[in-house]
Amino acid sequence: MKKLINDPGDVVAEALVGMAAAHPDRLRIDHEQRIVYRADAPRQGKVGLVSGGGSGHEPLHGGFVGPGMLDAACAGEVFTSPVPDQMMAATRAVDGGAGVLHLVKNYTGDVMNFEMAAELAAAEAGTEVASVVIDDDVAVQDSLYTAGRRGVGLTVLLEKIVGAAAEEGRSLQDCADLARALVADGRSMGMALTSCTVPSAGRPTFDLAEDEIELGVGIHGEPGRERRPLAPAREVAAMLVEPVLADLDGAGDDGVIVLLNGMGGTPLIELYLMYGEVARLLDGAGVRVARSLVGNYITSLEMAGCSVTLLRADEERVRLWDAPVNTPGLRWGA
Amino acid sequence: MKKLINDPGDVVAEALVGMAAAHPDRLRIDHEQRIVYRADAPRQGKVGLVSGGGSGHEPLHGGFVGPGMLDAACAGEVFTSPVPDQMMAATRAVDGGAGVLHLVKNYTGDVMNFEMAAELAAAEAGTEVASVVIDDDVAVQDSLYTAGRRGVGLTVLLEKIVGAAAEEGRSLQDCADLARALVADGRSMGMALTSCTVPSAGRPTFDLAEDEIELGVGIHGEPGRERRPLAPAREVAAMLVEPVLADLDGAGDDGVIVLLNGMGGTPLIELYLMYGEVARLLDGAGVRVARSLVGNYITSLEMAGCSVTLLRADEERVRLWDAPVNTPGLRWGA
Amino acid sequence: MATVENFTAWVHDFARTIAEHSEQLTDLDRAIGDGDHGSNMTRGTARCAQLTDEQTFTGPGDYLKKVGMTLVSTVGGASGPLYGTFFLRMATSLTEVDDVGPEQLGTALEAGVEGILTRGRAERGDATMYDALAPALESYRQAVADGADLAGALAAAAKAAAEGRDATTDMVARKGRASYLGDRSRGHLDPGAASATLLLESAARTLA
Amino acid sequence: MATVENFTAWVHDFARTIAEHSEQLTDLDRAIGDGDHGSNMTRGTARCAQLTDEQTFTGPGDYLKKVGMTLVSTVGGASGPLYGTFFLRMATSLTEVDDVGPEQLGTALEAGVEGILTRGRAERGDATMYDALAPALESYRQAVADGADLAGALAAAAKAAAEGRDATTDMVARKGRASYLGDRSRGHLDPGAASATLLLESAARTLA
Ligand SMILES: Nc1ncnc2c1ncn2[C@@H]1O[C@H](COP(=O)(O)OP(=O)(O)O)[C@@H](O)[C@H]1O
Ligand SMILES: Nc1ncnc2c1ncn2[C@@H]1O[C@H](COP(=O)(O)OP(=O)(O)O)[C@@H](O)[C@H]1O
Ligand SMILES: [Mg+2]
Ligand SMILES: [Mg+2]
Ligand SMILES: [Mg+2]
Ligand SMILES: [Mg+2]
Repeated sequence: MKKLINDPGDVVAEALVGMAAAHPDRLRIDHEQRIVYRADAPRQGKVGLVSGGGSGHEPLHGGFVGPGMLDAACAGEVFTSPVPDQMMAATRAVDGGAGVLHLVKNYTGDVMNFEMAAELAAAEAGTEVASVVIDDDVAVQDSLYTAGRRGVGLTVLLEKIVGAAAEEGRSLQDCADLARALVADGRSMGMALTSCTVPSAGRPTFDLAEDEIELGVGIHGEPGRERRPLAPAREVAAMLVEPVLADLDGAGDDGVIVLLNGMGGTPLIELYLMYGEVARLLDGAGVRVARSLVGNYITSLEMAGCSVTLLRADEERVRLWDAPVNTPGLRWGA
Repeated sequence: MKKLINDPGDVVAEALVGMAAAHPDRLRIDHEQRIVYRADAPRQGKVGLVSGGGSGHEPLHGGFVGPGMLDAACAGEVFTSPVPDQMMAATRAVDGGAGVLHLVKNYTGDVMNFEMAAELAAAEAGTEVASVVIDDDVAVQDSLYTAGRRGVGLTVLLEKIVGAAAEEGRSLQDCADLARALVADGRSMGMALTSCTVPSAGRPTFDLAEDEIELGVGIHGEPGRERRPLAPAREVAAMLVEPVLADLDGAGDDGVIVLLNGMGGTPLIELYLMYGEVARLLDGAGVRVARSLVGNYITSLEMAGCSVTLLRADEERVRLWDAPVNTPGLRWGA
Repeated sequence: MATVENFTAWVHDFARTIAEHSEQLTDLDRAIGDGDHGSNMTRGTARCAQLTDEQTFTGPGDYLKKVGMTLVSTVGGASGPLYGTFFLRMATSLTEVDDVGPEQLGTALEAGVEGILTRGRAERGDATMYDALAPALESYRQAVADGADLAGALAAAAKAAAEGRDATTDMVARKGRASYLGDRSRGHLDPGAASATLLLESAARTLA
Repeated sequence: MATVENFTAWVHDFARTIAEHSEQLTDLDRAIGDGDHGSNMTRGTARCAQLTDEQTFTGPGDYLKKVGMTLVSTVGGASGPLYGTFFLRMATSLTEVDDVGPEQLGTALEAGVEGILTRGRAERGDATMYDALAPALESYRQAVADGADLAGALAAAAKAAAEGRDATTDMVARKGRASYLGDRSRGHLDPGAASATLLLESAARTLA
């Protein structure tokens, strides 16, 4: 295992130390509890947005903490959901009187830990908590016979858009409704060229031959829908875009917001090339691109590969997308 | 070779297609000449900043085109300097009457091609051209017996700071002087955990054993100063920070601006962890960090590894650093 | 009769066994999940094993509650809330009981397993830890009904757990991360079923 | 006497030879550089080989000027300006000449090699293409002085180039990317010296 780390058990704690050092004015990090807060939390009268999940997906979620996006992010061990104590502490700390919204990616661990946190928070008087589960991954078919669709790329778009709504002063109910509407209208599909290596495991999670790709992979190096022979970018783009379009209920009034996301180990030159293929396919399908984002936003350690997320766009969503955001991972207008 | 590409010979052209699709409002791309322009170039009365170099270092240079940074970037083949025709076309196109500054990384190919372009541009009447060569890599020692220090991480900081100066309306002479002062005051050192694979070569540029790192590597997969046994992040950080500090003439009045740069294949969690180590070492050396930047900014395809750049900071440099910038790769205040 | 000393011995033995099998559990999880079950369980159980150094406990219920809370707070992932809930429910069932007999332990185990069901909504055959725990509980009950003492009942439970664990190999996972694999999960032993079997084997060594 | 037909044959033969050796040149460059010399030269020379399909040329000078400009415009890297300058300087030296004899070719080659020196500022022993070209030029000159015809002089030049190329193996690179390696560049043959040898071998096959 070749990584820029010290002890594999210290990776998350030490990365948070570096993150705190890199963003002293913007973030406040509780190293004990492993929670990344925006420096000025809690904001009075604003709905608090709390997300979190296993680490190894950076910049998600800690890198999306800041004005216009999240108020707090709970960092679990690598690929392991954080624990209810963290979510409760974060919920308390960002409550500005308007309630707190939990944004949860649909993984058994995340859902159960956030569920316990919400139960425990409800027992404590005071904070109103709502929770939205994100499940956009069309690679998981039969969701009746599985843990359901995973939460993947849509998480980034959702945290941005709901973050802007919360910043505007919208109510908890409004923010939760918006988040649920986005979940209904967003779909993703990913693929991997290589596996990733969990530091504590020390070996790649799966083996992939030199001429194979894993199609429908998640963001934890979970094996995907199927193995396929390595193919040119234009064919890979079709393997991702087609199932997403097939599952999406058409484009929105304003087309779609597109995320072409890198898994961590794929360089930007390849991501741009892939985005060219995706844009061509969408154009061919008559789908208008309202906004796009290309880069490493929800990653899987050093895995090489990418994912495509489409979100039906309308005027309000585009407006909220364009609203100022100031986080380490996503910044504009501020 | 596992990459998200089509024909290896088309990588650069197709990545530019994707880049144009991803940033339709901000960039104008001449696909024939492979030049990325800011959409509103030329800006009357503003010094035009032109850079360029081999591709494979994304977001450098094309991703740094936009208000507050470059006016044009010429993209060569992967790891191959662009040709004089591109630089001449870019120079003509961004000339707003205040002259054009060429920012050149010190590689034989880049220097010779930019030199030919400047000779040819001088022959054409009209455009005043100045040129600054960036050579910040302390891994190259005996510069008398080599092609001299390479231009690496400092390029990013320099393009930002000189870009802000040009945006303020400073003269060509002023911008060139500032750029030369930054070159005198910035130093870098890099390392690799793995090699990269040039698409047209199809195989890794160098082989590195599971327990070895390449110290003092450049940004083209050129072998570095020496091979060392794989070491914990804190030791790797010392291997990078110490030679940089030893070569830097002390910190500036306002400390240093730090870039902890990823080589492309190293995930952000490791870069943050490394930055924590670098910040600790600087603190221990009594060097104050005025500003920092952590991420993949000047890469080497999918190479895993990182580099550290320190630039002596003063009030003006920090002010120019903080000035608004709006490019695909670096954005704030706008 | 199992006392608080037996229960602390159980948790300590479990922590030791998990640490020994950590790599193996992670390997099972790498094959069909995300390669962290060993480190998750090791982190949590190691923390539990420190509890007796830090405080004294008034009885099995008091102790197991702390164990459950510690697991919830340290393990994370799917297994944290599941094992945590298991111990918390056992604890509730054993409130104010000092010496735990075969019947009482059966009721407590059942409460624990019910807790896992409530939390995870798994069914038999979904290839989870429940597929080790459910047959273990049945065999335990049967042995007690047949007149077995604690030692005998726990031995039967551990044996049934191991059989249930091995049976997960032929199942298609329908819960947790492994479920994303669909048919491709067949042929792999479920990591949670493996750790649950270690839990019952520890019990057989320590509670009687 | 070499005419414009010989010079176009030279460039076509060079393009073909480079394409055949592309992978080998890239491998040499992977070892001590950045692994692109083969593809750089292939891209540029292939473009040069198309020139005769697109236009007619009035003489060697006219043709070589276009070859030089094409190399400058298509190769990039270090080798683009170097080979480009080589051909541009040869072209200037052959302006208005239709039939090129041994003396005139010697002068043209010298102008080309001087161009490389001016552009790259290399010295003998720096392990660059100059270490193949310089001995080639000397041997050419010597052969002409000894009364050789074009064929004989070019054969001598090609042989000397190959020897010069092989000698780069024992040198420590001091120019270009390979120089960053310092002592570690020793033991490797310089890719530019290899392509320059191909250039002279092509010349020996076509110019006489
Ligand atoms: N819904 C569920 N009900 C019961 N057990 C489950 C459920 N989901 C997962 N598990 C168990 O959890 C184990 C995985 O735990 P672990 O790897 O620690 O967490 P994660 O899957 O979050 O990485 C599985 O092997 C399975 O036995
Ligand atoms: N300053 C120089 N003078 C002469 N030849 C040089 C010089 N620098 C590099 N070269 C030649 O160029 C070759 C490398 O060319 P190439 O790989 O195409 O370009 P790059 O080094 O820019 O990738 C070297 O092998 C060497 O022969
Ligand atoms: Mg996990
Ligand atoms: Mg090159
Ligand atoms: Mg797991
Ligand atoms: Mg090269």
